[in-house]
Amino acid sequence: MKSAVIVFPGSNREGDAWQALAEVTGSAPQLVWHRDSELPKVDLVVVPGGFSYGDYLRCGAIAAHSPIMREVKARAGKGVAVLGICNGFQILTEAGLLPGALLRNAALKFVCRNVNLKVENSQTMFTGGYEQGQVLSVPIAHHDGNYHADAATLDKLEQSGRVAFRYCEANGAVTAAGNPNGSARNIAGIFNETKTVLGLMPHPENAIDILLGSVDGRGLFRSLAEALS
Amino acid sequence: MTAFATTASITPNIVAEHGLTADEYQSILKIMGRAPNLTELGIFSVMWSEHCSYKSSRRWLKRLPTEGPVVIQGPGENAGVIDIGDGQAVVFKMESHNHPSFIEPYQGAATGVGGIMRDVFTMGARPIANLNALRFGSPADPKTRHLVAGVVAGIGGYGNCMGVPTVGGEVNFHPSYNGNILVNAMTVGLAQADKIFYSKAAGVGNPVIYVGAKTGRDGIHGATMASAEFNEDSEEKRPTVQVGDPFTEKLLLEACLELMATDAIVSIQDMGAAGLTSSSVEMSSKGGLGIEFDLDKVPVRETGMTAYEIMLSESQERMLMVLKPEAMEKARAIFEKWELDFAVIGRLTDTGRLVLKKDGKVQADMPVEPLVSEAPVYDRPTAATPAQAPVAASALPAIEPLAALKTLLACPDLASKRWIWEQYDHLVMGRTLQRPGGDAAVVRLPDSKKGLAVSTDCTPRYCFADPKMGGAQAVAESWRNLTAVGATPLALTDNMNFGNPQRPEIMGQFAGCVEGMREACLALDYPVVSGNVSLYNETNGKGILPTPAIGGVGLLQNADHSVSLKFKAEGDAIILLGA
Amino acid sequence: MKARVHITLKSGVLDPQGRAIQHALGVMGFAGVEDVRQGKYIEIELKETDRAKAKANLDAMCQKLLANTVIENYAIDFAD
Amino acid sequence: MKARVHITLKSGVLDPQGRAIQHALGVMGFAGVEDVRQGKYIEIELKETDRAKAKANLDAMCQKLLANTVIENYAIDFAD
Ligand SMILES: Nc1ncnc2c1ncn2[C@@H]1O[C@H](COP(=O)(O)OP(=O)(O)O)[C@@H](O)[C@H]1O
Repeated sequence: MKSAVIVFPGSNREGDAWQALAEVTGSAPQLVWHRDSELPKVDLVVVPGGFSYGDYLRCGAIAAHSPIMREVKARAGKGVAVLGICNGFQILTEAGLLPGALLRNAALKFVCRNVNLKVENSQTMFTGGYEQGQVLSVPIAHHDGNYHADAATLDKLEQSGRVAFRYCEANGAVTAAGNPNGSARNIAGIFNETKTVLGLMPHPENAIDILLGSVDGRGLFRSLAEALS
Repeated sequence: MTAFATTASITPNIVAEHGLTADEYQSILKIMGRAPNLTELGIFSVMWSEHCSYKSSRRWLKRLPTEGPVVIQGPGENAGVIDIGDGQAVVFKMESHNHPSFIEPYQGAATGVGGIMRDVFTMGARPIANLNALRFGSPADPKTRHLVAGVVAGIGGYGNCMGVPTVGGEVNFHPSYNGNILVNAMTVGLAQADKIFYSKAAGVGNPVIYVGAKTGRDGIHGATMASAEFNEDSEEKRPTVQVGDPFTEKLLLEACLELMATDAIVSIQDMGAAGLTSSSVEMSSKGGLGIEFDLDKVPVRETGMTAYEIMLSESQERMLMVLKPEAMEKARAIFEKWELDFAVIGRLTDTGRLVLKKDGKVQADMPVEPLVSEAPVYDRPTAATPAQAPVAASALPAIEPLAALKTLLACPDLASKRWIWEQYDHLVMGRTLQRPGGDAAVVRLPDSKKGLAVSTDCTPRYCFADPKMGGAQAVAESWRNLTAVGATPLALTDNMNFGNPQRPEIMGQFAGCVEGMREACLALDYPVVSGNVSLYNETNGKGILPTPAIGGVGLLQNADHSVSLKFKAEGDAIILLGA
Repeated sequence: MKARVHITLKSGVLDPQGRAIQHALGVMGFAGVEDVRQGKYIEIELKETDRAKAKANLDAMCQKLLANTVIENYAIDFAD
Repeated sequence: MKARVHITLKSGVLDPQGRAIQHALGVMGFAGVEDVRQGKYIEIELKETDRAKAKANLDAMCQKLLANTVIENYAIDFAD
């Protein structure tokens, strides 16, 4: 599997994503600077976490309009897999590749800790390595991860298996107590219609080493490597 | 010859407003051989402020042990540097932003974090961990809540955006900090031992370059403010506080590290408190050279800025560099790539003088060396802290143990600080082996088994009761916290926060803490490689508890073997060690 | 020409910041605060001197960047 | 009664957001944008019916909470 990680001014988890991809899939991704309008021929594009353009105006808004994103959109249109993590998820919604928006966390504070995630659809190239309903422990680190979409959009996402992950409690119960940021229906990650684009707030790339707290993020990268090789 | 700019004559009032004494002004007259103009006076006032000159503390700081086999660079540069083997070096320092954080907690704390990170990456290191040491007033004081919220949000706001994990810190509450909170921030960076960058300028004729953000009228009185005691109306005066832009700093970090990977830089210095003044004087004095600026070339974001304002501005996210002339275009390309301002604003001279030109006039012309070497040094009187009468255990009322435990657990100093560190991204970079909440945090080094343990420590009430014991205890606690996670302590940085040094009892606390720190450092082979002093933490004549915050760094050869404090399994034996 | 853009959350979109302000005002003893909504206010200085052209331009800026029309409304007016 | 509060940065205070927006507009091809400053806009619904009293109350709210008067100015007006 060949992959690329986009670097915007202000990206800061591109190294983490690089590390996870290299370590879990065995092939190191290419880092692509945002001003390069050429995207290399790859099977997967990762839009990493960080504070692109300082997250000024709205998180991800300015990055969504950068030249490289035109190229990413074009590739996504051709079915190339795109993964947006945290700020990357925000950028993908701002760019219109995924529906909805990410608002300020309900408690208004930045929150960094491990959360429990329930795998809602294990039948995709991103999640094939997980069991349906499996509960993962993965860190979050964001200020604006409160997923919002109107009721009709949310219904549509749910009916078409486009909810990838939900925040839950350790036993898998999807409750308000398990929701760290106020996201609608506890949604932590969603797919596009063809399930070739995934955006999620949690950081699977920071859950690949048991000494750092969890290896539950490896499954996502392994799934991709298997599906795309 | 260019005309010389004169300004309104300097009155005793103006001298006093610049925080200079009549004696200090007499020295200035002697050095200059004439009356200074306002710009020149401003430059003296900054360089001779407590913050830049350490005039009250220098005599005592010399007592601290600063040498050892691992020390590559001790105090005196932007940050301390130690050798951790394999060609790697660790660069670290702690710095205070107390007064600005009291006036505007979010921006004050944020720019404090920004400043200390610049100190570390200026030396060629990539920051890999941030810590802090915070003291607030009584939790019952309504203002405390506002200050805590703002400071914590500001530290997170800046550090999170920079993508540097904030992995540890400490927080105390005590009424003595009601009007003088302490915000001490520490950054630890990793560099190649043979690629450390210093501030000493060299090469007559070499261009001096300004990079980063534009200069505005931010915090023009900041450096003098940081050295002046608070009184009732300082809140009213509301000096322009600096606003931080972590996004620009992130670009500056990446651009500087990219340039440092080439062979372009002769010397580099960040513009911290007292901005262009202290950076240029420091660079040129260390190199024994002069420097000449064309201030019309300085990138500004406001119109009509005077030489005085440009020299004293504390706008953030700026750097001054001396480049090899042949590397200019390479450097310019890098800064353009990162969309940062890049301007040649002057050159090095052999005159030993700082000469500032603007609007076709010479705005200042003064010798560099005396700005540093003739800065006042005071041997202020000290009064020893009287020994406390021992408290006999029998004299204390009997307490029900469970109730006592509950009281302790509910005490704000001991209660969990999870709600604070969860607002900091402590995981970015993906190498945080021991998260906040333990004795020390541990971060793994990239592509290596090695790891660093880091911690900040001080117990101000011990220092208040017995400065010498308290100073020694803070160092010992730091050492213990590092060893407790499995690290070998290597060196420390400190942040000496005290009241008004002109009061003998405060100076006595300072001297006592230093002596205690010295003894502990010598006993433990634990040298001080950098530090910062913040004095005049007083409101209406009442000082804070003496607070010498210690930031310790230790090394683990195999960080995967670091240990945490939690009990791991039922049935495990519990062993109590030590005295 | 100086334009002013107000960006507000659509009704129906939860406003955690507004709610937090309302709550804080209550705690601070300000009574009778029935609702608070927080939005953005952007001042834009334009070279354009033709108001109609400026308006069309600003509309495009709002649609494309300044507002996220999934969750926000915007309004444009001129200062002079 | 509905009040509107505009909170803007004092002149001379760095506005990183405004700068980033201006820059982004330029990159996106919007020409002639000479300056952008970003502020906050807060709508407050009050029970109070007396305008003078409401104004005094809002002044206090701005001073104590809504604006950071070290770096921000505020302006209050009424929607109806
Ligand atoms: N301001 C802070 N920022 C980050 N971590 C903090 C902060 N304050 C306390 N902590 C963390 O909380 C834990 C307990 O702190 P402290 O009570 O000072 O520990 P100890 O006294 O055992 O050294 C430590 O891991 C420390 O790093």
